[in-house]
Amino acid sequence: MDLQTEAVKDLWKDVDRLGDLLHCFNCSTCLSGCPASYGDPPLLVRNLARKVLYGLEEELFEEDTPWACVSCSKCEEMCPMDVKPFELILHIRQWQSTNDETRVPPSITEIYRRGYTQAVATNDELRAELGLKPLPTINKNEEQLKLFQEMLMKTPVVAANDYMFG
Amino acid sequence: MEFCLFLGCNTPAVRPDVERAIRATMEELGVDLIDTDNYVCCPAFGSFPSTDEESWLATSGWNLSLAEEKQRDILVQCGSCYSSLRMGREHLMHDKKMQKRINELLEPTGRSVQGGSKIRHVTEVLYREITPAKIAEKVTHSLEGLHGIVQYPCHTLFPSEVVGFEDSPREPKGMRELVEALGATVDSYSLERQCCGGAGGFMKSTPEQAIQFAKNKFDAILEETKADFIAVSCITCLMHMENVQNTINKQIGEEKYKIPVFDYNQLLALCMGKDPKEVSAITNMPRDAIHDHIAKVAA
Amino acid sequence: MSEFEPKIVSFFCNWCTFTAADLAGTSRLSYPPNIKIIRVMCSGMVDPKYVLKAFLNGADGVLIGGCWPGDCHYINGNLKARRRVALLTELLSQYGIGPDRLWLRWIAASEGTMLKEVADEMTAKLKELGPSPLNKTAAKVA
Amino acid sequence: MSEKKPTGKVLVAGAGISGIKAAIELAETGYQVLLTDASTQVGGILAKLDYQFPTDHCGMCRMLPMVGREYSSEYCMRKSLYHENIEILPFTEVVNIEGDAGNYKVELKKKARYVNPDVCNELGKCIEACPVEVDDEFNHGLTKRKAIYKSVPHNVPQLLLIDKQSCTECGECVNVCSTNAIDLNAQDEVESREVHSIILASGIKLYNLRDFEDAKSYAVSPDVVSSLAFERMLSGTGTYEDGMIKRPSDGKPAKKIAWIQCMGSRNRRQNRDYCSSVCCMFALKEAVLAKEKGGPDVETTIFYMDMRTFGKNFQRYKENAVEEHGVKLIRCRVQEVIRKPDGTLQVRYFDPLTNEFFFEYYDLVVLSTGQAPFEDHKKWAGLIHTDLDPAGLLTTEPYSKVKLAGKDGLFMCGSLMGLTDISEAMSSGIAAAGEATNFLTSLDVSRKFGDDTPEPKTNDRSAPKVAVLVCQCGEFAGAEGLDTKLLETELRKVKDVEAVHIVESMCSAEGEQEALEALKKSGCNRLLIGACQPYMYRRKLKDVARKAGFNSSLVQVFDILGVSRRGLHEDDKTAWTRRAIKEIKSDIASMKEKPALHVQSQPINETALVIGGGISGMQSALSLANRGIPVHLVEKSAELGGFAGNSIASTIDGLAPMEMAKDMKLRVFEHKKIDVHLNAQVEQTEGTLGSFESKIVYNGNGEETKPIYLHHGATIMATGGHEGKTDEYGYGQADNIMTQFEFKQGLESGEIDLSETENVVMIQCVGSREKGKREYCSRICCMWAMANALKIKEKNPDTRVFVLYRDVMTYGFLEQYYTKARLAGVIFVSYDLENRPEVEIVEGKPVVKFTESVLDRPLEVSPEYLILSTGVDPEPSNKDIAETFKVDLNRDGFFMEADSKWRPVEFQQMGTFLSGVAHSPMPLPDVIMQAEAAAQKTFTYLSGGEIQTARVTSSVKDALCVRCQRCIVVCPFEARSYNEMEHRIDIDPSACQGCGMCAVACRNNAAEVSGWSDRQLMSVIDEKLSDDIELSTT
Amino acid sequence: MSKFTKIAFNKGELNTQLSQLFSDMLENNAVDAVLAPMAQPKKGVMQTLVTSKENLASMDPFAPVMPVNSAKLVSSLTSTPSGKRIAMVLRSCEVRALVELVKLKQANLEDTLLIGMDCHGRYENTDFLKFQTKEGTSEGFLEGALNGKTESDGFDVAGACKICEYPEAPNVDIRLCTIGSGNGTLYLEAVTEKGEEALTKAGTKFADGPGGRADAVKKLAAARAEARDAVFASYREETGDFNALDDKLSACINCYNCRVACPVCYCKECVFVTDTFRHKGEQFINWANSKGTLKMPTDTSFYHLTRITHIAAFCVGCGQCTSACPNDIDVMPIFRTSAEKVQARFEYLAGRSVDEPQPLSVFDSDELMEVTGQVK
Repeated sequence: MDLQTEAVKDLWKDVDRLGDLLHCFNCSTCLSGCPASYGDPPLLVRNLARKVLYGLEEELFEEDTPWACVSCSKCEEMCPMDVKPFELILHIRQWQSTNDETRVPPSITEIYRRGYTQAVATNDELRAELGLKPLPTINKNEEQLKLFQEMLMKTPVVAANDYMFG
Repeated sequence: MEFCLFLGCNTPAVRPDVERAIRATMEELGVDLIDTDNYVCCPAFGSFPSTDEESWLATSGWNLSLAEEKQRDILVQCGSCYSSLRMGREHLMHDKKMQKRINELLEPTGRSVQGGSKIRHVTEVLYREITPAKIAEKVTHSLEGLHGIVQYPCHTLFPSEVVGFEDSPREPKGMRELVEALGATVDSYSLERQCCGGAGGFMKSTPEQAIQFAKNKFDAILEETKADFIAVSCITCLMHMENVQNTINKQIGEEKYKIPVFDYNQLLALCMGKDPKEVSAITNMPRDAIHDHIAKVAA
Repeated sequence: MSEFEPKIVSFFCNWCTFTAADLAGTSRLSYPPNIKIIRVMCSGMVDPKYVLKAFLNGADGVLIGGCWPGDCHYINGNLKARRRVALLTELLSQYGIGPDRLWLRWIAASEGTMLKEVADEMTAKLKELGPSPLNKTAAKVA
Repeated sequence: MSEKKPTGKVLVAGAGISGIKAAIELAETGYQVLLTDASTQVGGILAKLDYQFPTDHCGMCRMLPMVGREYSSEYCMRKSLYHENIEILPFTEVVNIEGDAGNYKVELKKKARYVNPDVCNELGKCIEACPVEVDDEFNHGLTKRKAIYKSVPHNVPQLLLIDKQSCTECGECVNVCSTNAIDLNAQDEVESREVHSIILASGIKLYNLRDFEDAKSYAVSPDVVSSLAFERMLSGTGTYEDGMIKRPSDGKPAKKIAWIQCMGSRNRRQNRDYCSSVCCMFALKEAVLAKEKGGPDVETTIFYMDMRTFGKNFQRYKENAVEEHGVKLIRCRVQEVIRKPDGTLQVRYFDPLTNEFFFEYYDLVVLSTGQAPFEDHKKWAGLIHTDLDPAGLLTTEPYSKVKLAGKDGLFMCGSLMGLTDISEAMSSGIAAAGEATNFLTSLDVSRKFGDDTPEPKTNDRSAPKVAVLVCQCGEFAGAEGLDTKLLETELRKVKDVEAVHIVESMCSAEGEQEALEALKKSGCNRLLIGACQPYMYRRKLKDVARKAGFNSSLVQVFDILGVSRRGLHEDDKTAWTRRAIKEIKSDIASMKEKPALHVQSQPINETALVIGGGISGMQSALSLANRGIPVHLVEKSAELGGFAGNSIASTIDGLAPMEMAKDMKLRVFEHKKIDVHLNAQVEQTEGTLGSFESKIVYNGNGEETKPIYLHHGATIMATGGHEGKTDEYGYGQADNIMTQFEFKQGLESGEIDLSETENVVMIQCVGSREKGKREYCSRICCMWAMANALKIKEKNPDTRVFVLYRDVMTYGFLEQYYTKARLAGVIFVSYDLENRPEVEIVEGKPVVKFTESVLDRPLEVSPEYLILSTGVDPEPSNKDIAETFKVDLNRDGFFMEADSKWRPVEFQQMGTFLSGVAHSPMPLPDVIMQAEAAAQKTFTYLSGGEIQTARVTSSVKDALCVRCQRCIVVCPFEARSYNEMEHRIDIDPSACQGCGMCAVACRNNAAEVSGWSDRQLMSVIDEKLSDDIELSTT
Repeated sequence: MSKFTKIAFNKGELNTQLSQLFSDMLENNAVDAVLAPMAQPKKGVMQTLVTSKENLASMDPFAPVMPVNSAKLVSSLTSTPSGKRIAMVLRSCEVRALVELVKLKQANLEDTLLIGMDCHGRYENTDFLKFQTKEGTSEGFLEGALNGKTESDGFDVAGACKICEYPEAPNVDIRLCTIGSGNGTLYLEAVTEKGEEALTKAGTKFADGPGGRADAVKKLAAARAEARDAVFASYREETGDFNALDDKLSACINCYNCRVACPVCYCKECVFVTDTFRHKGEQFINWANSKGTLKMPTDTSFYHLTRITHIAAFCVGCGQCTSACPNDIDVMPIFRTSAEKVQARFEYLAGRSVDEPQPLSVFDSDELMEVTGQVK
């Protein structure tokens, strides 16, 4: 491929706001202990960093592997250059979500609606059986939930996709 | 000692027996737990942290502000909650601009984030503050005669300079010593420090490989240890390590993998003589053998 | 008659093998007193005459100890020693003094243990072989 | 005149090899040295290494003096060191430094050993008695030791000590000690000394694998070891006596071994953004040795990031390791080492060639541990009251690696500068000694040469009369002592022994007096003195003998303890005594045949000739001239400065060679002691150290000038080098394809404007590190690339810069520039020889096609500039110079030093030295360091006005000599030559090391080494054999 | 390259023809001098140096005698060069010894024209005098030798010659070929350019060489090698033990004649006659003490063994040592057997080539590993 026609020169500035990925010297340490690197296709943080650096916007846009990350932070523990690979993965996800609404994870609408991704505090009966009191969760407090929702609505991705939260 | 208990979502929604266990053991150990009223999602890494920094930190900030209001540190059991809250807090602490912005967003609530509350994992509190020795004193129903293995929550190990309460993330000892304090023998195996593989999108995006990944771990457990149980300290590990055993069994058509998995607080509660029906009730992997053993030893 | 005690004239290079002998001594590694150490500056300094002289005057064996190839303080004296030992072996073998009686060994300064092993091994070997053919003659005459 | 001045005194803190080298150099120059080491022994890390890179051999003793070698120890350096002008204080720490330039007061803390070495008889019964067993740190825990122990197995004297940390104070050792040497209540002692100058040579700590979190499974498997521990596994005194390499866990042979590089180095996360420089070669060496020791079925793999083969002949070593020995190299930094139940170690890695994950299983994993310098630097900064640089290191003067900034009289050398290989440690040690000498020269201090007391006149033609003097100090009194009565009686029976005297204690003043009297009375002319620890006391004993009228060469001091007990297993007084008698008798036999030997003094022409007027040559010349040595500086071109001094305006580390050279040129021209010969070359030379004659021819501008003849005592080759040329990658076919240097010039002159530049591509290693081309790394090209890339990014941050490299050679603290460059957005892409970049010229512009190594796909860039790193070539004139001076060049056309490790700035040919790029390509500070080192070596030889040869040198009996010249062929030191005119063999006594090769090569003893004659040796053989009868009858 | 020219001679004219040849060489300045065996006025044949053609008449190179191995003479003539070109007629063992001396810087081939004659052996000096007395001639000897008969009544060529596997001289410029030439013919072979030039100057026309010579030489060499092996075998059989050597040398009187006669023993003075071996009375007594008895003169075996270490690599087997022994000790096999082993060990052959370095002046770090049997 021809970099001059196909690459966005400063993509990394958009994707990695910390600039840490520039420290990467492709040593591969981030790869070998990563659970998701066992996947197919494997999650190869090193390669993602490289694509960001080259500015391979289209390819990066299509990358699904960042979403396979288990967030264990082992890459971060191991990276000798302090590139913070896990943060990089989150940044790529954010960049994708920001620029592609189909990437926006549906779970955020649930959080918006009820504060959690799970149906927390709907099992009061079971709790009572175990000797637990009902939990003072936000979905039981309309005022706070509203404040929470209003707050989220001021944040960029929620605001940009407000139709999802209607 | 007093903490704001942050339960996250899976524990109260799916495994309230774990919550019961935590409340029971902490009370016994003299730790007061305050409910974090109106807390929200930590947020899970697959949610706001994957969309934009601001919504992530706003959500983190929401939770942190609740604890700060009560001037307590936050006590977490779920590894993801621990990690997300911790990272959220750190980002806010390091990025003053962002902190300012989040506090603007929080303004209508009358709360703010100043960094007053720290995020504590239950293992850390048990290991560092309570100490295994003190725990051993509280044991009335020993696990003596049982072999167990431990699953460290990745999130409590890495990155070590930020989270590390272990002397060495290469050779973590906390969980092991805590389980040993209950009288059990803790076996080692080669993949001990490997992630359970349950968090994030691994299972979703490449289930086949994720199951194989877990299977390797269980094979190592079966081959290299005499494990009667697995002790975890993260709700994701707990659920995943139970579920995946059943999934594998289904795939291979035999009941080969059936090691019961406990949250550490569940084991601790049992050893304190708590009723299994309260603190160890919900599971899809039979635990009777362990419950019976404890009863037998105690008798 | 008491057990045959071979006499082994040993030329040890000052830099390596002699140091190893010292080390063996100070490390309390005892080696047979059959080893009669003569310090030379370099194994390459051992003139074939000395070896012949030793045998002719009653040695049952001759051991030359030098630095490992490459370690020689004098660059390559040990390599020269090796050629000479090869030559001597060819010559002496004809007259019943085989390669078992003339040893060249590389023993570095730190190899006190190896020195002991070599000394033990050579002493044992010579006990097995019996006195040098030259000493048999002497015994006959005496 | 100068007698009243105090002798210059230098503290060398640290007795590793660089410290030792600095100490020896200063001692040879005539200064007093105080050599301390915090550890219990001298030798530093090298005490642990049996096999040293790059020859895989030991040769430590080759750093001992060549001339005047009798003032120094002449035995294995791992045993210990002795030099008349060096006082060695092991187990001593510098705790305070006060004062100023030329007037330092230091406080030294002698740490308590709890065993008094003066009394200890080294029998080691205490060790046997000690019930405590702990890991032995010398063998990295692979073996055990007691609480009372010998810290280094091969040190002599042994100097036992107690590790108070593990000692239970049970007192067992005290009970069994018959000499009362043990004092469990001993205290550290602090003593104050005054010195004129200080050289810091403490080395640095190595990264402790236990301290850091990315230590693989070091903590969980005993089969994961550090590189130094592996070295102990290889060693003869190490862990495995049979030489097999085994798994510490179960003792099974290790057949598959992996090395993991950069442990503790190149790690920004741990604040270690530097390379440890030596680990790559260390690992290669270990892998080769593992193969050699373990046989061809041993598999060795090195996981690395960049294989940093930047030093002289390193690249070739690597190729040999891979091609001849089959060492496998995988460019990948692995993360996980998992110990499987059967003990094997599982490594998962991502193979860059196939872009696939692999699991590989090893028996042993070696972690290549790097340096941890900061603590040491901090400590020294505190002691010398100075600030550290932002990186946390001691600062040096610009261009100097050894002169501490703003601190007159304070220097450093060795690994304190950053881990160094042996060659660099040597150069730096000599250079530090040189700088110290420079400094001392400016003070009102004197130097001390050899012996002041004249040798007594001895008539060695008179019949031998031997006196034997035996010291029976404390330790002989006990049950373990010798039967001195028996000794005396037996020795008196020996023919020609005229006096046998047993002295109570030679160490005491009375003992000394008693000995003196007895010897004076004896009327003997030869003397044997038996004492303990003669390595330490030889000098003193010989002085007593000399006062009593004995010629030094006819006095022999022997280790009475050693000779009596060597190898004996029984603790039997009679056996020991008999052994001692036997050994003494053979010494007597040799002594009787020995002639008196005399030191000859050779006059020296104290002028130096320096060939090459580049920075290296000018530095050497100035350094010598400033110390009063007249110098002829011969430069073949019309101006001084050389390549760097005339063409390089700036370097990445902020140096300005041209500016510096300008100043140097001025100083050179103005110096009264320096004669500059421009447009001049040496056409012919003859002579030996101290007296050379060289013919200089001039070839300036067609004006032929008459040749002149120069007389000089030594020569320094400083011929330098220049940027290599190439015709690869389209060079010459387009204007915008240029070398790094050309691009740099363009940038500096402003000819190159980057404002519109979108892309720049640099290709590294053009025609370098490749068979049949430049088969070496030129060491500076990566730095130039970094510098140029950073400049580009500075001028136009939007320009995309690609650096296509094979291995980034930013060794040491230069790594920071690599990091900087990446941080600036420079993109580094690796390539290998099978898959090199291609350049096509399209419409007069280059198009570069290469494989993106990480993503494994072809990329194409049309850069505005294509910059080629073409390496450094040696000067072609080296060939003629080598011929003229009868010195060798290596295969690459650089000069070949006498010993690649231990004598880096000397030639085998005495009196000839080399420095700078004449040796190999190197950065400017290294050039200057070497130039200083070469100057120091030269100065040491030339400044005394004469050279005192050793007593033991070879000679030729002309009447017997047939001139077959075999002695010339076999002489390893080129000390012999054939004098065509006189038709005879000439000997350079200063070059002769007394090894005796010539004597053996010569059939009829026309060549002989005095003191090692056939007669002596044959008498000893007789003696060794005859005594046996007595022994066997008992 | 090899070019031949043929000299046919009538009975009694061989030496005349050869004298003519050398005379032509001198005359045409092909050489400045000739060193060749020449009949002496009264008796005997000795190497003689001649600078004028008039004095060449008594030339007799094929006389079966070698009073001294001429390598030593060549050494004297050339070690400090005379600047004159000398033709030298030498036997194979002389040339081979010379090659070793060149390497030992004891001789110089620059100004020499080496002429090697096919060698059928030589009689011991005393035998030769008998041979002469009985009016034996070179031609007669040659004729017999070519038919396989070298013995005269009661004596034969020296033992060394019988087992000499080099009837043809190597490393020469010109060869005087008798083997395979047929009776009454002598071929001259120009082996080198130098040889060809000399012969050309002397007016020689080159033609075909003798057919079958190569085979004949090979055959003769093989036969002698076989004889050699038999001698070696029986010697080794006899002397497997040190006592046997002692017995062999029991008559040695330390006269050192063997070493004086030896062409490759090149020392000016043997170490055994230097101070090194001038023992003190005390020493003799000690030895007698420790050994029981001390045979005198001492150091006889020591001397011979040492001599082997000195020359084993260079020994060319000329047998002069045996010839020189006044007590009829046949020392030649002692040296030759050891020499064979030593030279084989170092893959060296004395006299084979001037360019081949002598075994004890070169060495390699990766050789002879079996000596110590140790690997790092």
